[in-house]
Amino acid sequence: MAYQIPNFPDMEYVDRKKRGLTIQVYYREIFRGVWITTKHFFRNLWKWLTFRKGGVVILYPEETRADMSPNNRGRHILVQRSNGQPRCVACKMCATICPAQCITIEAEESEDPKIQKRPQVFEIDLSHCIFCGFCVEACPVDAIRMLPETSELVGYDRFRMVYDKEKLLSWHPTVSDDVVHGYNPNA
Amino acid sequence: MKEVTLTVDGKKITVPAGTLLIDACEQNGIYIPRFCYHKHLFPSGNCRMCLVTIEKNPKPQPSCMTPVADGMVVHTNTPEVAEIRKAVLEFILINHPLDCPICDKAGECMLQDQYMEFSGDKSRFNETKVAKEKLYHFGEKIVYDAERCILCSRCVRITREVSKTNKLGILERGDRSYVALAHGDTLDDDPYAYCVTDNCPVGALTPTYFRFKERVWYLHKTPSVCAGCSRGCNIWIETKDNVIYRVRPRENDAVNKSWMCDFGREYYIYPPKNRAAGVKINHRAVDYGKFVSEVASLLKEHTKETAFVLSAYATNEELTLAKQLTEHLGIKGIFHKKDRVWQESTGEIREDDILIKEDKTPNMAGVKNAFPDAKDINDMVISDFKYAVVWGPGAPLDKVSGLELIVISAMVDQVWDKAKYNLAGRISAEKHGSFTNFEGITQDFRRAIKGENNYDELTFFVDLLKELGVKPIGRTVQEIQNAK
Amino acid sequence: MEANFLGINMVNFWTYFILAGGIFVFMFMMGAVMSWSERKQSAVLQDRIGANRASIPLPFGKKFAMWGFINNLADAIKCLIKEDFKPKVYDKLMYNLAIFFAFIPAVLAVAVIPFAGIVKPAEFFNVSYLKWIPYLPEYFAKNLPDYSFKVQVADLNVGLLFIFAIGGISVFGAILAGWSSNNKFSMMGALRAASQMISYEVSMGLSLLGLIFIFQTVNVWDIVQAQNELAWGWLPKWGVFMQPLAMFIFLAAAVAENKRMPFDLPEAESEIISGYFTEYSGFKMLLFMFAEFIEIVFVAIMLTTFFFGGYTVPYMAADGFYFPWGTYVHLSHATVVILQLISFHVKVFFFAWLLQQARWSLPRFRYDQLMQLGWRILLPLAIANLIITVIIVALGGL
Amino acid sequence: MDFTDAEKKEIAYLRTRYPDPRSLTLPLMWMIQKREGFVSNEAVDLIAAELEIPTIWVEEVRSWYSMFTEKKEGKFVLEVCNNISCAMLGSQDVIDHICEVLKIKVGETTPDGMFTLKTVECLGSCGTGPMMQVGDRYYELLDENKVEQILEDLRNGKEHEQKPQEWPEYK
Repeated sequence: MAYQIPNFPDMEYVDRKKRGLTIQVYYREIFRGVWITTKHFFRNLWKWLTFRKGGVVILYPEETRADMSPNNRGRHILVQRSNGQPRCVACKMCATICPAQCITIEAEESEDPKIQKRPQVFEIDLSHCIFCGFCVEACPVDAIRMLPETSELVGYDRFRMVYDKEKLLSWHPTVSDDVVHGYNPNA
Repeated sequence: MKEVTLTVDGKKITVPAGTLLIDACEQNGIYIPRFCYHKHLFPSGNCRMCLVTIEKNPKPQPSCMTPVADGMVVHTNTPEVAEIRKAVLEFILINHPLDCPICDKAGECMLQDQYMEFSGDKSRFNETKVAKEKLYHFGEKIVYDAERCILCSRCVRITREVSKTNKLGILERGDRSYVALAHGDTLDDDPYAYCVTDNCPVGALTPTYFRFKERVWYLHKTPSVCAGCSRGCNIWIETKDNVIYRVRPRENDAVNKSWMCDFGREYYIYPPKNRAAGVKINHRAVDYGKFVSEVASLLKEHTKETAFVLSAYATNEELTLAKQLTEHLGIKGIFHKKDRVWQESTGEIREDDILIKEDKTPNMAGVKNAFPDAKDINDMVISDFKYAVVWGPGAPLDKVSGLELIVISAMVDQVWDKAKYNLAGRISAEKHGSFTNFEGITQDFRRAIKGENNYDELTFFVDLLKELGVKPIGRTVQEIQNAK
Repeated sequence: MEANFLGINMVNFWTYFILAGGIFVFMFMMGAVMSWSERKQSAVLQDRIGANRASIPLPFGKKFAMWGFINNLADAIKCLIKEDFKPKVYDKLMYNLAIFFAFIPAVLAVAVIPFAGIVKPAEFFNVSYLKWIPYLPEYFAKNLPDYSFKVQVADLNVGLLFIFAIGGISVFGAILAGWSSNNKFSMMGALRAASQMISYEVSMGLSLLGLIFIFQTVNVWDIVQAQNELAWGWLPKWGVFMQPLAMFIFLAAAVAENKRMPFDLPEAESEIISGYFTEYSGFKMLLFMFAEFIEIVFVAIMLTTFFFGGYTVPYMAADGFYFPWGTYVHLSHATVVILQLISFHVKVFFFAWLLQQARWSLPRFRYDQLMQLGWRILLPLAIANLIITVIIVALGGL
Repeated sequence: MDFTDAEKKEIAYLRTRYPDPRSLTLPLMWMIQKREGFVSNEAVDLIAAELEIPTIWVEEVRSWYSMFTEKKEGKFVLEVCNNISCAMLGSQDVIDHICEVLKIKVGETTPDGMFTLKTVECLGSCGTGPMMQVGDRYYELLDENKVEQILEDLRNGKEHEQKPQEWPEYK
């Protein structure tokens, strides 16, 4: 039962339904709640007792998810030029779009005047990363990609979760198409 | 002055005769896109972006070259004009490389902005772009990228009209043209060289101090006033994470138009090594509150024997409080000094008829306004005094050497080392306030970066006055300005 | 063995020494079991697996994990060796004293609870299936043929009041812990704990008053004995049948007294971190947690003792079953005692399980709801229940 | 380097003809170009000093006009038209062939200083393309053999025989 307040057309009062004694003493609802969990308890217990698995969760290191999509993307890599240098031109588009602000780039002048700009420092703090993939989308030169590895991204310290340029360049593609050509601004 | 009335987009506007159409429109709220036209430069009319249609004119006219005429009927937002702008942008972008990601101008690029606003079309150009020199050093200060250059000639006109060094020119012709210096020349000895990078509409000219350092959209702009000389150029200090990345002139027709000198910029960009830090008594760090109470009691006891040496780096608000302090205590020996003088060895310009003034301090006029009776420190008779409050750097050592010194300064110098009481002050980028330039124009500025391990002189004077039991005129810049 | 030593009956001394020690160890074991079941039971009812990692390595690549029970051991070791963080400024005496105030009442109150009926050792060992025990049968048959004792540490005449008196102390634990920690969250938790425990103690006491009227005693042993009698010839006079409403009131109040879900406002994690023991760490925090688990068991024991006949088995007397339809089944003394012990433990385990089940099923009350329930529902109901009981008892019923 | 006395006289006379000394840039540059064959940076400095104008203004003029050259060129400057008519008639083949014969690229000079190859825009001889200009003379209707012959003749100082124009017959 709601009614308008005369001077405030946007506001309305709502009269909550009065709770009767059965609700107020809580016992009925408590037993209903406990009944649901108890059903689960005995069902799962019976499964355990008959040497089956009584939980829907997985035993992580021994089991991994069977329903992990092949499209899943986790760890970042920097794509290399054929000379092993990163393809990245340190434009900071990824750092700009990153909603978690986990990418740190410092640029420097490249020896090759055609490339001009290259990253001196390229760090991704994977403990901040939310794996949204915006950096991959934002990259104008396809320099950053994500591999379908997620489950192994663990570290004992926070600073070990910061992946630097060397670590990000550790991916060595076997398909020659993936070793990409230099960025040609005139193309 | 004679005034003319004309119609722009159905709106009747009245401007002085002789005004350029592009200015007349901008003054009345109609922005006409442009690349080569600059308010403070002679129009050149080569980019064609500002073409508008004028009735009874067979062809569209460049509004930057057309003076207004009575009864002119101008259209700036017809489909025809939109088509012209699209076509001009398409032509400019034929050879302009699409390397916005690595271009330092991206984010504040006129070409980028106007392409997004007026065209947005896909390029129809399938051929190879003309490749030119990508890295061409105009000396140590500036790097030129010929590919990005759209040959608006703004930089050429700046060297010809503003700095009058005539260093830049456009060589070759057609699609091979590029901006260049005369053989064997550099822009390093041009004191206004960085102005060409500010006013380059694209990323062709970039200053080496800012090249690849930071993207412009991360920078936070603070309006400030240059403290390099008594001209008081209006500037933007652009910072990120408490670091000054770039300094650019702020437009002010009365003071500096759109320009500033390179020394002013370097004054902010390369932080001085001899910055003072901390609060000390007898060269030992002490608590700030203890310092204030000790200085207050010392001044109270030795009022007659104390010389008060003012700083020409002080803001007007600090000087107001200093005046209140000296009047309250009755200090008679008040002196002003030149905190910084021209030093030939650094290659600094002594004075020119463009912007740079001989007085290298920002607020000498303010000091003289606040303390009309103050004498020059060189006229000081040492034997009259036992104590001296020395505010700011650059006091002559022989004048203060025998005294017990209280030094409030942002810079370490010999006087600082000799002092018994030291308080590290702030430079103008680290505080709010106002300066009065040599023409008597008072200009406010805002704090751009936080001072670390140093103390605002304004707060120090407020605390000192409170310690002496006086209600200060105001505790903030705003309060003091309102109280005046 | 001398029967007397310095005027002390040494037989009694050793009996009660062993009994008290056994019950003490029993409570501690139950605490461990509860902290295990807290993990494992919640996991099973939430379709999870629960603790199963901590293990003792065995030869041939096997691991001894005991369905997560080793986790308790790992927890204890970890809590013992980890750093003991303390607040920078705190009341050292009260801070340390608070642990004992929280921990001791839970263990102490069990002293008046009977775990089984009267045991006559001489007769007890005189059964065929206990013949294998060496020495003891001969010893008791020869030296103490008439000796008997109650499986109860202290048979106090005011047992019920003792429980309330001891239970009242536990509020000091929370208050002192919260106050001495010098922490806003701890203080909040302590204040919540104090007001909650005192509010619910009223209802708890009133709910048991009905039983006192019916059984005409505050002696716990007598209350349990009285519950083994039959009403109308067939119904055991269990508290739950005599005072069904009081049972529910007592259950709610006892859980609130225990500061457990759904009444765990004093340590509501999302609001006040960990309540009054926020600033405790290491083994001190472990003791707080342990006290809480032991209190669960104690609540279960109280429910069993006052409302579900304690150790008694329906229709079973000291020499066998007397069913209402006239059948008599003879049982030896040892069997009776063992059945009583089993009966007690089954009931306690069931209620402990039920309390855990409720803890993992129910959401937390809001604080105003908590107070409303305590003062405006449970208290009037308890009083009404008491008045009706008094009238019925006065009219000669039951 | 300096102007000769005769040139100085000439300059004094030219100054009277132009009110703005900047206008003398072209005549002075011609003077140098005629004498030296190219306008070096040194010459640019000389002109700028003589006229008291910034050096870059003189340099702009030098780079604008393709007749002025910065470096010393060969004795014969082969200016091959590369505009649309000639290009459609095969001027690129001619240029490639010259490059092959002389072993130079466009814009370069042979090591013996005889030939410089340049490409230029339309010289107004579109009907008889591909064509090139050497000095003041046009060589038209070029093909690979003819180019070789011309280069041989030029190297030997022999006047190349230009055959009478043979217009294709139209029906």
